[in-house]
Amino acid sequence: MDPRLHIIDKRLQDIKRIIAVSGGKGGTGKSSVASVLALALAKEGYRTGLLDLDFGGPSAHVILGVEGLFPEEDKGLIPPDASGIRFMSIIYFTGDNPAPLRGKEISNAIIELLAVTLWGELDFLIIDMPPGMADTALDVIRLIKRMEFILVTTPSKLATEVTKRELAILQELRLPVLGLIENMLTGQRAGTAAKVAGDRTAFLGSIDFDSTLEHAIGDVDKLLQTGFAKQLSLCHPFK
Amino acid sequence: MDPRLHIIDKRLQDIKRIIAVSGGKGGTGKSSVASVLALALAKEGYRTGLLDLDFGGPSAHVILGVEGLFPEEDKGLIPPDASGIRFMSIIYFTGDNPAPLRGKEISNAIIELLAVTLWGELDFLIIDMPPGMADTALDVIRLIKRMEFILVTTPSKLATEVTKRELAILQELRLPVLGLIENMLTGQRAGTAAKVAGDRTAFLGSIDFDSTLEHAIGDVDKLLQTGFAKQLSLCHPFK
Amino acid sequence: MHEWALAESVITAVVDEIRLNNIRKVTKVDVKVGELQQIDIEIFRFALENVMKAYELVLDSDAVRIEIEKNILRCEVCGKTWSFDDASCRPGEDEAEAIHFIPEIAHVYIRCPECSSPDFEIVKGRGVWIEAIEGEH
Amino acid sequence: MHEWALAESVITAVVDEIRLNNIRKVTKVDVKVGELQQIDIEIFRFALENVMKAYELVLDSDAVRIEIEKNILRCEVCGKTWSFDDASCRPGEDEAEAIHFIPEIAHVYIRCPECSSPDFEIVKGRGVWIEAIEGEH
Ligand SMILES: Nc1ncnc2c1ncn2[C@@H]1O[C@H](COP(=O)(O)OP(=O)(O)O)[C@@H](O)[C@H]1O
Ligand SMILES: Nc1ncnc2c1ncn2[C@@H]1O[C@H](COP(=O)(O)OP(=O)(O)O)[C@@H](O)[C@H]1O
Ligand SMILES: [Mg+2]
Ligand SMILES: [Mg+2]
Ligand SMILES: [Mg+2]
Ligand SMILES: [Mg+2]
Ligand code: NI
Ligand code: NI
Ligand SMILES: [Zn+2]
Ligand SMILES: [Zn+2]
Repeated sequence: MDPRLHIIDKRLQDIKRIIAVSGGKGGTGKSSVASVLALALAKEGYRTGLLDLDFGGPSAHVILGVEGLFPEEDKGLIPPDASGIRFMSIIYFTGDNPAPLRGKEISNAIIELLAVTLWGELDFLIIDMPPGMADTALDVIRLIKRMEFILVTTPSKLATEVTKRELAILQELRLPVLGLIENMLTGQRAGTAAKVAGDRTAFLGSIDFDSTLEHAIGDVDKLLQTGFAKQLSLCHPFK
Repeated sequence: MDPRLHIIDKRLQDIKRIIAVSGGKGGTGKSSVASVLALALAKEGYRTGLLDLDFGGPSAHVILGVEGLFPEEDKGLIPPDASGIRFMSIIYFTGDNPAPLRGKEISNAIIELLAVTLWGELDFLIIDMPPGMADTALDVIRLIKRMEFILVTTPSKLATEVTKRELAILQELRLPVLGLIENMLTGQRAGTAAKVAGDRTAFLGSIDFDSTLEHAIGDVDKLLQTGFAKQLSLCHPFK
Repeated sequence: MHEWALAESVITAVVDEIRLNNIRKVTKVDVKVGELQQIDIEIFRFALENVMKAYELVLDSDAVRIEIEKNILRCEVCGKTWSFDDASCRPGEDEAEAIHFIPEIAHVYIRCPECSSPDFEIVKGRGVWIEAIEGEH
Repeated sequence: MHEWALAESVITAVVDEIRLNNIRKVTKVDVKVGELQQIDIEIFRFALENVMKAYELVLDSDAVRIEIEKNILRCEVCGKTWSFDDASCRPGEDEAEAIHFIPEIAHVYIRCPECSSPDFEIVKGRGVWIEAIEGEH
C-alpha cells in the first residue's frame, strides 16, 4: 500500500482553487500563461502557488527568473517564495541536468511532491502542465479531485487539432474546463480558437503575438508590463 | 520473453539512415521540419519513410494533409504512400479520438509498431519525436541502434534551455547528433542557437518565422513552395 | 495477416535463444496469445509453421504450444478489475480491428465499467508473448 | 525533517484502514523504507510516534515494524541489475540529498555501471511503503 496516496487530499485541503494550465500541444504558451497568471494573482493579493509539473521541459523557473532558491525542510517541504508566489519545481532537485524519466517515474515523483509539499493556505494553486495526455495529466486527474482546467492553444491548425482531442477527453470525464485561451495571434486564422471552443467551452479571449515577451523572460517586473500580461489580465477567468 | 524485441532489427535492416527530429521543447517546429524534410527527400528521389511517434500530439498527418489512408495488411503492416512518403502514424488506429496513454503503454505501442511495420528498402526513415526525454525518446534510443538526431529549437531562452539538456544527455550517451536547426527566427535573439551548438554540435542554420506556412498546412505542393521549405533545404544535413 | 509479422518475431526469438544457449533440440516453446489483441489462432499457427520453414527451423509439431491468455484490465482510478470481453463494454468492429493492430488502442475505445476512466492497466492478456523456451543441449 | 511528512502519510493510511475495515485494535503495521531514499530511521521512528499522538492513534509500541529494504536497480537497455550503494556509482552529497527528497532523481545522477544508461527501473527499495496492516475486529 502506498501511504503517500492517503495524505495528498490533506496537503491540498487549504487551497481554494486548483487550476491546471494545459492544452495538449507543446509550445502554445502554457508555461507563460501559468507563470504570468500566478504573478498577476499574487500581485492582486491572492495567496498563490505555482507548481511546474512539466518535468520534461521545466520552464516556469526561467520565466520567473528563479535562482538560488530551495524549499525549506520542516515537517515537509515548504515551497520558497518567488516574487510573491509559492513556487515548486523539479529543478530544485535536478539543477540544470537533464531528467530522463519514464512515465512510471514521473508518476512516482508527482506523488512524492504532492505528499510532502506543504502549501499552507492558498487562494490559487496554478499547475503548469506538460503537453499531452500521458502520465502527468492522468495523474493530476486521478490524484487531485478538485482540479479545474484552462486550455491554451494557438490559432494554428496543428495546435487546435490537438486541443480538440484534449478538450474531448476532459469533457468526457466531466472535468471542469474553465475555458480556452487563444495565444500568439498574428492575424492569421483569427477566430479558429473561438470555433474550437464553440458551445463546448467558454472562449476566454485572445493574446496577440508579443515580440516584447522574450526580453521580459526572467524579469517579473518587465513581464507584468508586457502586452502579453495586459491581454492575459483581460481574458483569465479570475478577474 | 517479448518476442517483438527480437524482430525490430530485421524490420529496419534495409533502411540506410534513421533520423529522429527531436529537441526537448514542444512547439519548436519538429513536426514541420520532419514532415517537410521527408517531403523534400522524397521529391529528390530518395526512398523515404516518416514515422510520427508523437502519440500525445500527432501532427505530421495534418501537415501532409493525409486523409483516408490505412496500412495494407500483408505479412505485416505496409505503410501507405502519402505524397511519395511511406507514412506511419498512430492516427490510423485512433482516428480523431484522444489517446490517453501512459508511458508504459506508449512503449508497448512503439514496440508493436516497430515489430509489425514493413518499411522495405528506404534511404531515409525520418522520425517525428514528441517533446521531452521520457518513454518515447528512451525507447528509440534503446530499440533503434543506428539512430541519428537532428535537434530543432527556437531562439527563445525557454526553448534553448530545454534543448541544452537534451543535447547533454544525447552526447553523454555518445549518440550521433547531426546538429541543431534554429527555427522561427524573428530577429530576436539571433545567434543564440548557434551559441547553444557551440563546439558541442554542428549549427545547421536558421529558418525564419514564415507567416505563409500556416496556409500551406495540409497542402504538400504549397508546403514545398514556402520560405520555410526553401530555408530548410539549405540547412538540412542531406544536401 | 499481420499475424505473420508476429509469428516471425516468435521464430526469431526462438532462433536467437538457440544460438545464445547452444540449444541442440528445442523441446518446448510456450506461446501466450493475449485475448485483447484477438489474434486468429488458426492463422497464427499457420503463419508460425510457414515462418519456421522459411527460417529452416525444425521443431516437433507438438513442441509449440499456443495458449490464449484471458485479459485482465485494472482501473488506475477506482481499482476495478474487469475483462474487455464483458459484453457491457465491448468495442465495435473497427475499434476491435485497431486494437488488433495495437492493443494499447484499448485506451482510446474502452472505458472502466465502474468509473468510465480510460486510465487502466492491461494487467494480463495483451498480445503475443513467449512464456518459456526449453531445449536439450 | 521531511521524514515527518512521510510518517504522516503512513499514519493517515493506517487511520484510513482502521475506518475502512472497522479495525478495533491494530496489531501489526509493516513499513518498508527503501534504501534509495536514505531515510534516517531514528528520525522516522520519532516522527511516527509524534504523528501518532497528534492523530490520537494508540498502537502497541512493538506493533509498528520498520524495515529497510535493499534497493535493486535494473537497466532497461542492457538488463544489468545493481544497487546504488555499490561504491562504484554512489552519487555525491548534494545529489544524494536530491534523491532523498524525490528518489526518481536517481535517473539524473546515477548511471548503469555496465552501459552508462540513465534508463533503469527502480525494482525495489525506492521509498516509504506499507507492506501490511493487520488488526482485530
Ligand atoms: N503571446 C506570445 N507572444 C510571443 N511569444 C510567446 C507568446 N506566448 C508564448 N510565447 C513564446 O512561445 C514559446 C512557448 O511558450 P511556453 O509558455 O513555453 O509554451 P508551453 O509551456 O506551452 O510549451 C516561448 O518561447 C514563449 O516565450
Ligand atoms: N518557421 C516557422 N514559421 C512560422 N510558423 C512555424 C514555423 N515552424 C513551425 N511553425 C508553426 O509552429 C507551430 C509548432 O510547429 P510544430 O512543427 O508542430 O512543432 P513541434 O512538432 O515541435 O511541436 C505550428 O503551428 C507550426 O505551423
Ligand atoms: Mg511549458
Ligand atoms: Mg514549465
Ligand atoms: Mg510535433
Ligand atoms: Mg507529430
Ligand atoms: Ni492481423
Ligand atoms: Ni528529509
Ligand atoms: Zn475505474
Ligand atoms: Zn545498462
